[in-house]
Amino acid sequence: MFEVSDIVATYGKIEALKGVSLKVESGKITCLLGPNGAGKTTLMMTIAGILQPRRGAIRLDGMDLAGLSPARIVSRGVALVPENRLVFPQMSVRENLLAGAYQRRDRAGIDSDIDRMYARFPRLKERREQMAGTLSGGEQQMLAVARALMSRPRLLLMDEPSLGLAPLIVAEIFEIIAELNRDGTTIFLVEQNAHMALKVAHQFFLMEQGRITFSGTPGQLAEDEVIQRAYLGSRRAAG
Amino acid sequence: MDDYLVGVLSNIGIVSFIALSAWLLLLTGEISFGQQAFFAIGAYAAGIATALWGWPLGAALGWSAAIAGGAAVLVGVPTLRLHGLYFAIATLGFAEMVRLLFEQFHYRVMIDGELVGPNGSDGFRGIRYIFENDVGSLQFLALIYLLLAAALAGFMLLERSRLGVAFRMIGEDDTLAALNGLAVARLKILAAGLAGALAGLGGGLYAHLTTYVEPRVFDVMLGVHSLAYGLIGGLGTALGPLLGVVIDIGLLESVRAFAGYRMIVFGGLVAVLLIVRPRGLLDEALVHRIGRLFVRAPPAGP
Amino acid sequence: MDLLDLIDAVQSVADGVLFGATYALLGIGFTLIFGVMHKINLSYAAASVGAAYASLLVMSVVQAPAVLVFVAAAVAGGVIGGLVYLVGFKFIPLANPLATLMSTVGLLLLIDEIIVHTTAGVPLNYPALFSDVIIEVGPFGLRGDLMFVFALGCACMTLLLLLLYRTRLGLATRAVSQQPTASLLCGISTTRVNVLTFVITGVVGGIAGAMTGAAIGMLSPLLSLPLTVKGLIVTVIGGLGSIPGAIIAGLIVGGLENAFQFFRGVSERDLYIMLLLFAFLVFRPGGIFAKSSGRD
Amino acid sequence: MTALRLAGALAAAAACLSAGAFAQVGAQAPQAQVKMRAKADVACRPTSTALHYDCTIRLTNARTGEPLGGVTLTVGADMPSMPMMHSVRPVAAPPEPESGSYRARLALEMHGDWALQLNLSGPLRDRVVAIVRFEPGRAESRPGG
Repeated sequence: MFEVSDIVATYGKIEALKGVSLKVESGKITCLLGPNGAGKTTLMMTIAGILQPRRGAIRLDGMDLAGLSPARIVSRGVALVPENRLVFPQMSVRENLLAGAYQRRDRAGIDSDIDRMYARFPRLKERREQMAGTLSGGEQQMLAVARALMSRPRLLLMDEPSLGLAPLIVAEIFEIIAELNRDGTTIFLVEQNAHMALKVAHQFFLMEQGRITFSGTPGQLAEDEVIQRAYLGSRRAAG
Repeated sequence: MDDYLVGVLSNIGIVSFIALSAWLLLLTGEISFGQQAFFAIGAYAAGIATALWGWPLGAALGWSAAIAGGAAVLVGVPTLRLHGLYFAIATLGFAEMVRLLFEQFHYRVMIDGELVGPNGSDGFRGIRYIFENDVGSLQFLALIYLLLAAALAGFMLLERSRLGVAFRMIGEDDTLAALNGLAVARLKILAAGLAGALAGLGGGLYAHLTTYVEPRVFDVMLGVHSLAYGLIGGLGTALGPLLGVVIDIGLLESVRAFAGYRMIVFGGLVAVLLIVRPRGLLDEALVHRIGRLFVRAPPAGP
Repeated sequence: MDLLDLIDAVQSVADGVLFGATYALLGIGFTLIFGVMHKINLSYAAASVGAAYASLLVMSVVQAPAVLVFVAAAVAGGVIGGLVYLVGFKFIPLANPLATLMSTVGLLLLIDEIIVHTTAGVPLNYPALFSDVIIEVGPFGLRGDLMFVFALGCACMTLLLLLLYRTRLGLATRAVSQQPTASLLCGISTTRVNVLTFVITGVVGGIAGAMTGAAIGMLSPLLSLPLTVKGLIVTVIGGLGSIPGAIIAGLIVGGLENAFQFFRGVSERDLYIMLLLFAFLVFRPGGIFAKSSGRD
Repeated sequence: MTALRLAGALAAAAACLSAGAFAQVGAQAPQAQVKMRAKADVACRPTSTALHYDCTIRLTNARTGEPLGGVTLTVGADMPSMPMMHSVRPVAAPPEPESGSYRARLALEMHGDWALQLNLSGPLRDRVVAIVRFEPGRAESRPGG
């Protein structure tokens, strides 16, 4: 089980996360919803170790991850598919996948994993020697997911996988997410597209202004209400 | 006053001009490794004017500032669109071009039974205006600091003016400045011209102080130093580059303990100081704080 | 121009291209550091000359065959490269573009001055290899020392390219240069890649310094500034961050330098090189391989 | 826009030379100053200490060629090829028995070309610059512009 408790993170003097606590059940898809500027990406970057938390604990199956370097966190089994994908544009698809497996040393295992990725994402196989920068947005998103999977994560973090993609591609991406989850990967997802997210998620959290303001399962709150709060934030007096 | 002290003070004053020149461009966000070119143009122009044409010093200095400023404007046009590193290297390339041109520049006139004038790489000796016209070394020192004070006063006014704000805005983000309706291109060329004129004026003074110039004096090292002064001293105020000059020439060169090893100390200082204060000793934040100090409690004394 | 002049001209340009291998190596060094850190290390050429000096020091203590001078220079270059990273980059806020530029200028002054003070500025002889060999090719003679320098340069470039495109470290280096945040997310330590880049470019620079010494037969502290300028020219003409560009530009600048020297004399030579640089910056700032002649 | 840039680049190149061009037009015989002017011959030789040189300076009246005695002379030096980096603090050059001859001992920081600044004061105030190349074991004066 993955657990974040009372994380505080700051950008300069601005508190972006004001004590966030949440739990992600193993083998489930958990979704984090919230308006722009709520601190969702900050939370993802903090979990991945790119940003250092001021205080608080991040635990994966009992191991404390807070304060570790990104490389250590990857080797502990957490991988992040970053916002805007961030593929290596001047490297081939295959090299991107190899970079994803940078922490691993088992040559044979890496090769068989690359084949597994090609099987799961046939379009990447077609383009394996092509520079990643020349791929379409959807293909780049698949590559980013495949790259993250190359480290064999126990927890896959995804930051806005549907951002800037055509609706058809978004549907395909969410299918892949559901599929990955059926194969046993725990997924923690940040989404703007609340409608799609609620369809696949087992559990969701609402985040507003650096705080978790609601947690529950889809259906527990009316979708309208969720969408309203995810896009606009609630105008509540106290959380 | 001791001759040596006068010499050191004169040097500090003159080098301050080229340091200010590099600093003015830093203000608009550009790093120039080439201000020595305008210093050189000014030095040669002023030297030729007094030694070969018999002009009075004042006219020669004005001429040196004008021609260096003009040259800077002309270089400013093609390099206008270059930024950061590209601009820095372009200025470096231009300055080396100027230096190499001076190595080819022969213009000798028979004066008083002797050939005088720039003689390519052998240099240009005999810029003896201050000796022929009995300008004392103290008088010349006073002239240097008078001009420097005028330049500084100009900078103080600039800091308070819309133009100064515009320069700093361009330095922060020129796209944003353009969106705010600033004529970025024209302002940048203005800054380049002013910086060139300042360096040229310094060069004119330099030629008359040393009586001798040669192309090698104006190589990249001079430009690098002038840039370093602004960065050590700080980008917050025009006094920053002066502080840098005083630290290098005044402190390191004049203190016997560093004699000979001054450059090692200076090089190390430049490298290490930037760790602690990336925008120099007198950076914007410090200047702001000092400024507030004065506003809140006006000084009782002078 | 009669035939003899033509032969001399071609000979001169060929010598220049051979010597251009040193410029190409320096250009690669500048470009690699720019690639991973997006910073220019202005102390690079000075460090290379410093490494060549250090190799002389080693050779004066240990009696060893002259070839080892290159090994010593390479090792010294690597060590100096690591030190330069530590002093000039590690602790400097990278968000400020001026800061690292100036810190490397400080290091340039520092290295130069240390050389001046240990040698009193006297040029020192540097061992040249195969200087007595001349290979006759038709009317042309290829100087053995320059051939050796060129061959060594090519070997270095090949090794570097293999390192970059065939190894795990090379993969990491390219990843960091293209997308630093994603590299971190892949578990690549950018700090480690940065340090190693400085060490490797330092090794390359040390070899380039030794090659310069071997080709001109001596070392002088007055070399570091012209080499810095030449290295920057090659980097810019080749297109910042482009390794093939740096190689081609290095050879071109070497050849042109000798061509200008042949036709216009040694005193005007650099003037045209500077003009070339200036023209490139104004009209084609992306370098020879840039897709369009667009600016910025 | 390209044409504009080309014009700018050409104009910049022209500006570098404009000082010279203007000079050709404006050059005419300047008014002769009837002030005394000094001329110096400098001869330096190495001492037993490395980088220390003994220099003998012979000052003459540039017009008459007579030796110039009785002036107070100091000698400073800096290095044109390393601007801002190396300079030697001026030292006094006391007169020798021979009229017009002065001697100074220079402690340099490195070998190479140095520009010696001879500062004359007393009856005649003047500054003469001499370029001397200092090498290990020898030193020679070089002609200048």
